[in-house]
Amino acid sequence: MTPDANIFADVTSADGYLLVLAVIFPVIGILLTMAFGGQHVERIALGLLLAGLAVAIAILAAVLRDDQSLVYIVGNWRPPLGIALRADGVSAAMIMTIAVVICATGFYARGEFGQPDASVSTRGSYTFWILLLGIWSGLNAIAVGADLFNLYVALELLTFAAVPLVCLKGYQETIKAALRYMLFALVGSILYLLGTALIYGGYGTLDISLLAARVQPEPVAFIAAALMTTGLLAKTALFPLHLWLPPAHAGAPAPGSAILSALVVKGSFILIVRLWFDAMPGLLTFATAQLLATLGAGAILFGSVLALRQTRLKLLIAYSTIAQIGYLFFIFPLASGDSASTPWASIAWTGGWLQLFSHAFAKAAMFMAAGLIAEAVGHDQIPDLGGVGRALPVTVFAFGLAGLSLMGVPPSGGFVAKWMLLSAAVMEGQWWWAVIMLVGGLLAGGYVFMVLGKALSTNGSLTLRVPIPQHRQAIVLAVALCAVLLGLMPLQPSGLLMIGRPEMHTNVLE
Amino acid sequence: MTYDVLFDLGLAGVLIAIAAGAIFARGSFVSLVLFMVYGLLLAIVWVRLSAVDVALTETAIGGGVTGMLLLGAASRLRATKGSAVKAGFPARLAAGALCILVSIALGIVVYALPEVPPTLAPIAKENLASSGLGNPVAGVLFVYRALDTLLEKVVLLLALAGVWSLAQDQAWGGMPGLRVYAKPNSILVFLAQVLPPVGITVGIYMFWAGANRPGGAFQGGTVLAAMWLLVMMARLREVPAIDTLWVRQLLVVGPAIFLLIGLLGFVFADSFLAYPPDHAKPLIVIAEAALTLSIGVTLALLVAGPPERMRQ
Amino acid sequence: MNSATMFGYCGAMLVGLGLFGLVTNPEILRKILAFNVLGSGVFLLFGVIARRGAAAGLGADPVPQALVITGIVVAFSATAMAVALLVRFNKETGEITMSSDAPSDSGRSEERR
Amino acid sequence: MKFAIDIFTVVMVSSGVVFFMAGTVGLLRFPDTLTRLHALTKVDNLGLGLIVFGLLPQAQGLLGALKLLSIWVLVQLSGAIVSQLIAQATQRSGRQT
Amino acid sequence: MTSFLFAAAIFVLVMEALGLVRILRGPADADRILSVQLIGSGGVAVLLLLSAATQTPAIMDVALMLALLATFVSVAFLRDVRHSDEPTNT
Repeated sequence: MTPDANIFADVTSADGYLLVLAVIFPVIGILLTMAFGGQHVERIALGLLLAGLAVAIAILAAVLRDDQSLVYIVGNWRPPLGIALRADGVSAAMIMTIAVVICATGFYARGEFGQPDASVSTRGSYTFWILLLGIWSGLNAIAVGADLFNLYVALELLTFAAVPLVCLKGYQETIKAALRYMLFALVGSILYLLGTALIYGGYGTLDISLLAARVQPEPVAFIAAALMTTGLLAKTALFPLHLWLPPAHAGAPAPGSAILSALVVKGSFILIVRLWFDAMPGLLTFATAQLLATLGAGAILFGSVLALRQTRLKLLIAYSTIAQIGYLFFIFPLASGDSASTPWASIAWTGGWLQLFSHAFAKAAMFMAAGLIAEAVGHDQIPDLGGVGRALPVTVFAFGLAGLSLMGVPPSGGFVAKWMLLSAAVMEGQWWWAVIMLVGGLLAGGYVFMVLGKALSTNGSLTLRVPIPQHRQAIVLAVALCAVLLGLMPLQPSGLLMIGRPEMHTNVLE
Repeated sequence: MTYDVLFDLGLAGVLIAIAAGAIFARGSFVSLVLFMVYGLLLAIVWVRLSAVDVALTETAIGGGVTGMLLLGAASRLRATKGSAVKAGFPARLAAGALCILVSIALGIVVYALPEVPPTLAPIAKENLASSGLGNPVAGVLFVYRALDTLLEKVVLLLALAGVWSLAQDQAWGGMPGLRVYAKPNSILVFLAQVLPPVGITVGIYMFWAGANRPGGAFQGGTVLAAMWLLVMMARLREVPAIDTLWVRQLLVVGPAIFLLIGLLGFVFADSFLAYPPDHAKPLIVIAEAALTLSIGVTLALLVAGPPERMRQ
Repeated sequence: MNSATMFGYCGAMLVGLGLFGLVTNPEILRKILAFNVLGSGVFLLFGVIARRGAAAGLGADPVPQALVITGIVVAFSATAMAVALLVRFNKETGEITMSSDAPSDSGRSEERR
Repeated sequence: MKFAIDIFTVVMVSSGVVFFMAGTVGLLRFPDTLTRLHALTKVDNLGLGLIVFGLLPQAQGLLGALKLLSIWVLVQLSGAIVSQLIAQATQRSGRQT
Repeated sequence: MTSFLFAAAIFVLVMEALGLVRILRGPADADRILSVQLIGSGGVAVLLLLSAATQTPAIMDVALMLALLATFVSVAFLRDVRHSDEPTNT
């Protein structure tokens, strides 16, 4: 046995089985739907949605109660031979976010993919629900994965469910968008897998915490990390590998767009963080971190400026996703390196994750709002949206609330997140990132108000083609409120997000 | 230099040449033909790397079914709009430089791999007895890393759902558009009658042998898929509509049984995907048998493509 | 240099070749084919690592072998999905390449329902 | 005995390999598709046949020998298919070279 | 004996490499398919020789699989050549 095998004496936690359930529940849904055809698909999916939400709550409760990571050793085969599942505080928060967004989208999607006639299977509803469950399973597997190859399979689960979602409408542009997405995703996954191969060759294990003890700063590790990061960046659509995102996210049906933009791109981001912070903690050099953040800065400026130039609402939101992803990458220079031992690193860490969660809620709300608007007025051309605010007040209000979070205006999760990142940047002497964040906030304000200004203007004569039921608008509002509620977090390192990372836990601000 | 090293050297050279040919060839057909040959030689490389299990998989999937899939696609594509515009020379040069850089970096890694290679072979072998299996690769797939295998089956099903989702709405639930012969000629019908019994025997043998020797559910399932496709192409059997009940159930039976056995592990072996010590081997064999069927049906339907016409 | 290391260099070259084809060839079918070459290079590196890990009477480390088998199946599913997308794309547009222009925002797809 | 068997294998495999060479040369040098096809048939039938025959004594057990033979039969079958295909294709495209 | 079998395998491999020329030169698709058939048979031969040379009976299964799948793929060719019987010189 290797000497370090006992450092992380992993044993299955009492509630560890919850992690298996989080991954397996959606799988059960997929199998049932496949076996019994499309007639029951909606009922099966909705039932599992609620079950999955309960599992997510249980995981969060267990992690908070125990104040330590949940671990599950699958099949009682401990790493390096077997596979472990682990949920630290970040994973638990992630699983909870995923569950809330997926459930909200699921109930929202009943309007589009529900089955009024329960005796026929239709293409749209059948595939939508299967893909939704597939994405959920993949995301949960990524959140709890602790083995690089297991994470690869999870990533593929996510991709294979996400790509068809893009072209569910079957229009020519959406097929093209899906094909482009697929090609990017193919390269992304295979580069990740290549890195995995090299890591196994160098260190003989793929378990993240075993790797943390074994990885040395040497060519094998650097080259593997570079390849994996490049591949994952392509999947995360970080500038300049973002080309596939706008048409894909704008072309999907509204609930699909919500899931893709809010959650799916984050899946590969989580892997990048796991790689640099957990598997190879010693390898993140100053230059690498600066490079990642520079790309993030590019994404913020480029995405925001392009968002300002869009005339279609869904494309605007999609470009805003590119920009908002950029913020996430400030976590690399601000929570690592020389400053890793300072309290500001914990602040940046918390801020980065809060940005991820609040953007997930905000963006899901925005795409769902855009979907309702498009359904009601028959298009999503921004110049022709005058007066929609009076016709759909709740929806437009939800859109505005979500917009607050993107701009970073209080009270919103986006504000807290960006404030934390900003102050960490200033306090660590990396003020240039603070400047970018301020500019990005202003630009976000520009495109959000561009939409709101038009929607609230009174000089439009707008007739709704279809009435939008109140309960669908309520779902959108509820999701937007989640983004706002995150803003009630104290401006401190979050205890939850520090669970499972002892090196940061000690540094909580007094 | 001994003969075996000489052989390996020649093999690697030919392999690179074929790959380069497939990438750089002008015509798509030449490229596809070279790709088939490439898969074939790759199988020999795997044999030389003492990875017979992988060689079997590569032969079945890499050479066989993937080739089939690409050929089918090539014959359905029609270019009605302008021909391909190649990237400009500077762009190609930059891409070439980048790719060479990647190759060199990988070469460095290969050169710098640890003197004493890390390996899990000893502990994989040591623990194999508890499962009753004799093939260590099957041990990794179904015992140590069974979760990967289970999720990968779900990936296959999702891919199929994705392929199906590309159907036109009016063809939903109908028959996949596998291209069949308008008028099957005698030799094809003859082949479709003679080959499947052989193929099915081989497929079952692969799965059965897999417990103790190279082989297993993947390899067996792929052979079954190939045989089924052959029968459908010769029109001895119709392509089934995708909402046919037996098709749906065959697709799911493998993953479902595997998952069920996994869940039983919670009760009888105190862990998900753990097997009770005395019943490990029969349980694994049952799971593999069901998976062989499901993989066969899934792969064949993936090749057959999205539904295109309703049942007559 | 032993055989395993030599196949390692071979895999490294295959990765470069596949990547080049994937990036530069405008035809989508050829891109998919190049992806398969790239994938085989990656798998080959796994194979080399497995071969180097021969121990305990086994000709190769079984763990990477199993990973490759899983990987081959996943790569096949990816190919199948990409091919299905390509065939549909071709049916809709009559094109076999994808122009690299930035996505247009002219499509008022929402109006078409 | 072992020696005699080895001699047998060497002779048979060598002759098989010679047929492989003849077939390849034919494939490269013959002027049109049909004659090339003819050369190829030699490889499938005799080249592989002789190699299989030569390896039979080296096979382990009855199952091994049976496998060897069925492999040969299978290759014959695919050879026949290809021949059929070539014949049809060349007929239709007007016996081009 | 082992050396002889490896030498024979090398020889067949060289023949296969030569057969590649026909794939590149064509001129008709039919010629290319002939070449694939040659290389397929050669591959089977090489595997059988390797199986005997390294005393690994399992390699024979690979050859069996190859022979089976080669037949299957040749049918795929048959299907497609029927639809494109003009020679493609490129």
